[in-house]
Amino acid sequence: MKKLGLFVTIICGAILLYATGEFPRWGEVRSPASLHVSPHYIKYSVEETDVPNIVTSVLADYRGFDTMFETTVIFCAGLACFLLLRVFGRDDELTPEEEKGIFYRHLPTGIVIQFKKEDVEIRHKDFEVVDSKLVPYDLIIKTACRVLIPFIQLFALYVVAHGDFSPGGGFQGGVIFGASIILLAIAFNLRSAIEKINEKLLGILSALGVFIYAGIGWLCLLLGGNFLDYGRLASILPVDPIRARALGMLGVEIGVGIAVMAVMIIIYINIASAGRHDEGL
Amino acid sequence: MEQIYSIRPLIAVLISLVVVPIIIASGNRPNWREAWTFLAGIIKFGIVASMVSGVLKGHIYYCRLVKIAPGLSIGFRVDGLGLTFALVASFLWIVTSLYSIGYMRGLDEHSQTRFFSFFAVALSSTIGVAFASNLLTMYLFYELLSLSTYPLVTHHQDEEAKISGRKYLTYILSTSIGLVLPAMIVCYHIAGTLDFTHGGFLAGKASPLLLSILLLMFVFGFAKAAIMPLHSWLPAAMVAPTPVSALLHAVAVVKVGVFSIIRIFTGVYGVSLIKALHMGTVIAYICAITIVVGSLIAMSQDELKRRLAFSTISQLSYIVLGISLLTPRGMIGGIIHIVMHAFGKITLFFGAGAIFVATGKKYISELDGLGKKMPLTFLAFFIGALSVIGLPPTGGFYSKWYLVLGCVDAHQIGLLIVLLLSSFLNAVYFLPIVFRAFFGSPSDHEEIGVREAPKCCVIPMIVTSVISILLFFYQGVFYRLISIGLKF
Amino acid sequence: MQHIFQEIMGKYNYWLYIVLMMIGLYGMIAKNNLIKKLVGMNIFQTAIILFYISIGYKKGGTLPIIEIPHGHHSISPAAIDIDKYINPLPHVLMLTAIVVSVATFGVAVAVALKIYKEYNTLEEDEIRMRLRER
Amino acid sequence: MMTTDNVFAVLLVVTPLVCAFFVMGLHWVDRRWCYPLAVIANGISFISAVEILISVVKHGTIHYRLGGWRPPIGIEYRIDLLNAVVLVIVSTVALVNLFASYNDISRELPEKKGTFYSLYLLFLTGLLGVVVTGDLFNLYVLLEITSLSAYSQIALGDVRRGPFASLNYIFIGVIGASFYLLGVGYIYIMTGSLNMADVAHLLTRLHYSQAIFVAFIFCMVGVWIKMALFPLHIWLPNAYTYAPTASGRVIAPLMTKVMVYVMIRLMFTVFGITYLFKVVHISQFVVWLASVAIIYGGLMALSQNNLKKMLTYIIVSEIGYMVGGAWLGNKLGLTGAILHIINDAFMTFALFLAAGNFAYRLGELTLDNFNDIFSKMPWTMAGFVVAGLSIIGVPPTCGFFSKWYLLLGAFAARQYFFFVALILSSLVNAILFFRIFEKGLFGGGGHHVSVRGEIQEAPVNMIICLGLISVGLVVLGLYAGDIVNTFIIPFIPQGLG
Repeated sequence: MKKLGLFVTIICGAILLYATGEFPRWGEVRSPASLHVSPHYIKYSVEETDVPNIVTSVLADYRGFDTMFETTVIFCAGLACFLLLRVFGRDDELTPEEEKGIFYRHLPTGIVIQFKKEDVEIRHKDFEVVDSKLVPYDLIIKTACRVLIPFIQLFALYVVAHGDFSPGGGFQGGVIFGASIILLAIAFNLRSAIEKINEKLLGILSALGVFIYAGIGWLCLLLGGNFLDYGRLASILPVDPIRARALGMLGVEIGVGIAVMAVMIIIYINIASAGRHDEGL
Repeated sequence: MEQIYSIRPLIAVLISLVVVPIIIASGNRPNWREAWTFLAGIIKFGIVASMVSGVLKGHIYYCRLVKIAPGLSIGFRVDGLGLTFALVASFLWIVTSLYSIGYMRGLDEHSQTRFFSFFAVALSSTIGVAFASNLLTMYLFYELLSLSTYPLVTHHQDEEAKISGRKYLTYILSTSIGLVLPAMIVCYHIAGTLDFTHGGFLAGKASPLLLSILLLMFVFGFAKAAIMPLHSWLPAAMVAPTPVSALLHAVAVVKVGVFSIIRIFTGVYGVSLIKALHMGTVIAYICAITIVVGSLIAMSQDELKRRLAFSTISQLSYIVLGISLLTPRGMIGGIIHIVMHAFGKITLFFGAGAIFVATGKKYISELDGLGKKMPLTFLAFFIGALSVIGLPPTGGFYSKWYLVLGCVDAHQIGLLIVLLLSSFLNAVYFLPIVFRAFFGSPSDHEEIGVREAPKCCVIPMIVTSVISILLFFYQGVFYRLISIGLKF
Repeated sequence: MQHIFQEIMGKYNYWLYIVLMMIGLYGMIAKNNLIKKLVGMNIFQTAIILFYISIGYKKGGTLPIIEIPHGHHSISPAAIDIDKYINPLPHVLMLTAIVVSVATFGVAVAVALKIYKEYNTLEEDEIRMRLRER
Repeated sequence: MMTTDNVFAVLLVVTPLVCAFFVMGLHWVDRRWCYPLAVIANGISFISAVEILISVVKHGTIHYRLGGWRPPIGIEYRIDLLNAVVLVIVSTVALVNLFASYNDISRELPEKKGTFYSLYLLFLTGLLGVVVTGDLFNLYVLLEITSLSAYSQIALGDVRRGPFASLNYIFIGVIGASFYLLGVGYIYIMTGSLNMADVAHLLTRLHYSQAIFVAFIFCMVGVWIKMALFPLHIWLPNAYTYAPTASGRVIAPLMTKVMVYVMIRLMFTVFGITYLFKVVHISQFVVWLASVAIIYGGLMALSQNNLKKMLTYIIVSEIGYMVGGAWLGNKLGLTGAILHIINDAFMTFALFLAAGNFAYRLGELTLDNFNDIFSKMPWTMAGFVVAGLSIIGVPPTCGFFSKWYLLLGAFAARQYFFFVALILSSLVNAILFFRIFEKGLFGGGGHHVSVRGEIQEAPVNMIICLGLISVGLVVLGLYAGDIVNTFIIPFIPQGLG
């Protein structure tokens, strides 16, 4: 296998390098790539879409259709992780910790207690059963995260909203927001993260996010334009077609943001807990 | 010589297909089932017969179903040759269905419904081959026949049936896919059409070598004609119930093979082209070998049906030999032998089946003295034997006579001798059977109560034997049909 | 020689990325541990992404966000100098490609987890052995 | 200009997409609605596919400019006869399979139904999108959607082998997709465009560029990996064998066919025949490869003892048919290849449907379980026989006619090896299937005594689907001539020998 791999890679590399001879030099201003289609974007982005961030305008408008499917890819990944990993109910085999004894967490303090004797059973609202790995309890990290997370989320919103004028957009914002929740899950524990934003909500959000995108496309269709032709939104928005494009983009960016956020969390919670949705890492 | 558009050929082919679902539906009510079979058979024969007068007037009925590409279509075309074959096949189907009722019920075989349905399918594919207007259609029905006969051959579903069924398919399918299909493709590629035309469509289209190779591919590719060395499926297929052997391996299947070769000769290549290729003699001699060897092997067989099988092999080669003589009388003799041999051989098979039903005996050595108990059966058997040997007053004489004349015309003395020799051999391996039956001393452990087989078995036998006598006197219609078909 | 050297220097980006790609590809084919294969996969895809990005670069170009002069609300196409902004298209394409590779990676890890649950190992040869013996 | 844009072109793809999201949502609200919604979505895309086909036949190529941007700037849908036909095939097969697979899914994945249907719809969306798009990069994205959903569906299959097969598929699939992406990248560097038509126009100047040659090679290899052409097929048998019944039935027939479509599209629309047969001289090589694939697939199929595995190897050899036909470089060959895309999609689908029915009753699909199956499951077996005959290429089933054109093409192109390979594979298939028919007809050793009593015919809906398709095989065969004249001949590019 190794030999074969080496052989294949060398052949491929050789072929690829052989062809670079004809490429324009790096940073060549007059390369075909920068002369054929891209000039149109650079020149007319502002005029046609009123969005100075060309990447955003190309992403969400000129090639918006690609982006819709790109979001779908993400959605698909979340779906797949759920389908593959999620196990409903407790699965039979116990983790070593569980065999050692039974863990209880005291909710107000978050301290985890372990009982060596099996027969002990605490029925009290302040205690919950911890059915898997013991999570090290660290006050500093928790406190730090408690402070950080709101700002992270605020920043995420900014990145989504301001994607037209500065680097950023739905994906980036969504990922940041998702990261904030994941941080919560890591610093505290997965269960409390899931309490904040539960599986059902995530599932619906992920679908909703992409649906916002496709829905705006449909709206344009219904308003008599082509699919994703945001200009048509002008007839229901109090703005001119050009501005309407910008707003349409903002809309889809928000959709993308929601979807990406939800999917990131879905993937994390399913992979981190192997689909059991218990303590997690 | 006018072309008449008519759906009669189509109906003639489809009628027995249409009846299949009804047969299956009425599976649990045997009488209805057989009634349907008869109805279909009679309608089929009626339609086929209704075209005789027209064809005798020189008309040609045609009917194109679908057009696949220029020069490539699925359609039917009724000319003298096809009609001759169709007449025989469709008539014998009626007789055989009567016989098989007697046989299957007499032995109360299992899954008779399947038997009758596939029988019907086999018949439509036979007629399909007879009426095919081009090579593609012929190939289509040829394959359909191979597939639909497989469940019939393996009817008993035991180990022996399994093995012979395997052999049957191996020979038939591998030759048709491996030889005929490529040859057909090449034909279409070089000629741009596959429609049978008098005088053929290949003349001057390719180098003689290629054409000769293609011809051989066709001749051996239609392995149902059982030309040696591709013959050994035929004895194997004799495990089938006797009605199957009777109709399919004396009439339908094998004759389909021969008929396809005839079409190749007359419709694809044309006599003149084959003459030019000097392939006639080659094939004639291959057949001659088959004839002699077949007869010799037949003599050594003790099981009655196997002996019949090998005699079939040699008789089939008579037909091909007749065609490949390429002289008018030879060709007519060959083609008319389809008719004569059909009636003769089916009588023999009916006889064998009747003996089996009545006594359960398969081997010739057991037949001593049975003639007194089952006179009708053996009388019919005798007549059938005469016809196959080719002695007057039976139709077989007529066809052999023409074959001999054909040899003379073609100045093929060697073949002439072969024919005479093999007729003698036929006599040698058929007459002793009858002789044993009538004059042989019954074997010591004497069965009591051996009587004629059920009526359903005897009547068809008598019918066919009578017809093969009548054919000696009234064969004119076939003669005229064939000569119209061959345009002599 | 000189020429070749300049040639390479002029396009060293492509060379680097192709080499990187091949490293990833080799990892995918030759490694025995499934996770290592996954890492190889990521390297491979990332290298392709870098390759694309480097297509878009222009000497002296800045990132493709049009600077609208202060006071104005918009800017006329004529006033925009194409060479000033790098080619945005590869960036867009690669945003998609990144997402795709992330998604693929996610699914792959999920599948790997399933495999681990079943066999308690991620060494390919061991898994194949288990499969053979059953 | 707006008026020419045909709404169905976008409905086709977007309906299943949007419904996928709804199904996902409904999974959390009320699962009973998931299945009907999926069926409706699939039905709508089927109808629009048919509409598109009709209007393409009537008025020629359809354009749809997404976002209303003109082609090189925005993404464009460009639908000519070839896509239209493939679209109809894809949506039909998916729809029928959806009807057939109700029982399987409720049995195999009870509490994940909704999400599964959502995934199924995404798979459908991906396939349709791949076929319909006229943009090289958009094709890549949709290809990835298709693959992702395929990977995860396969991983849901056989607990022991499914995930492993799926992971191998992921690795190889990613390599394939990345090769294609690289190829596109090279094209982009040299031309600066991603729109197929535009690229095709620009390439005419660049015929003799090494970079374009490399791009061509990488696109082709990528596609071949995805479609599992002979040396690159390793992933296919396991992946398709251990997929869940419901998914395998649709992935196996469609994935490969769609990839073959992509290959033909790239070859004849993007690079053009002059480039294929005048400039680069690899057609000879590819045809040989295809012939080897045909024979290899057949032989491997012979050596299998599991029905599904056998079928997957048959697919490998069928791919050889289509690739070889496309690369023969003459009208007949290409006609045969395209006709075979249509026929083979339905043939393999019928076979897998039958296999699904067997699996539903027999469980294990080892060939010994087929003893005396004719009497147990007559209808399923009847359908299976028709499909088998069609694969063998017995007239009047459709398999015969595509093989006919391929053979003609091979002979016309003097590719005798390919010719022989085709004939041989017919013989091998004959052996393959009659082996099973024989087992079915004869009791045999009776290894399956324990269950034999309980086996009965598969559920009605599965039977109906199978019957529908197997009748369709004969109908397709009888109308092969019309299909060729209406749908295929007009597509064949001019100047092809």
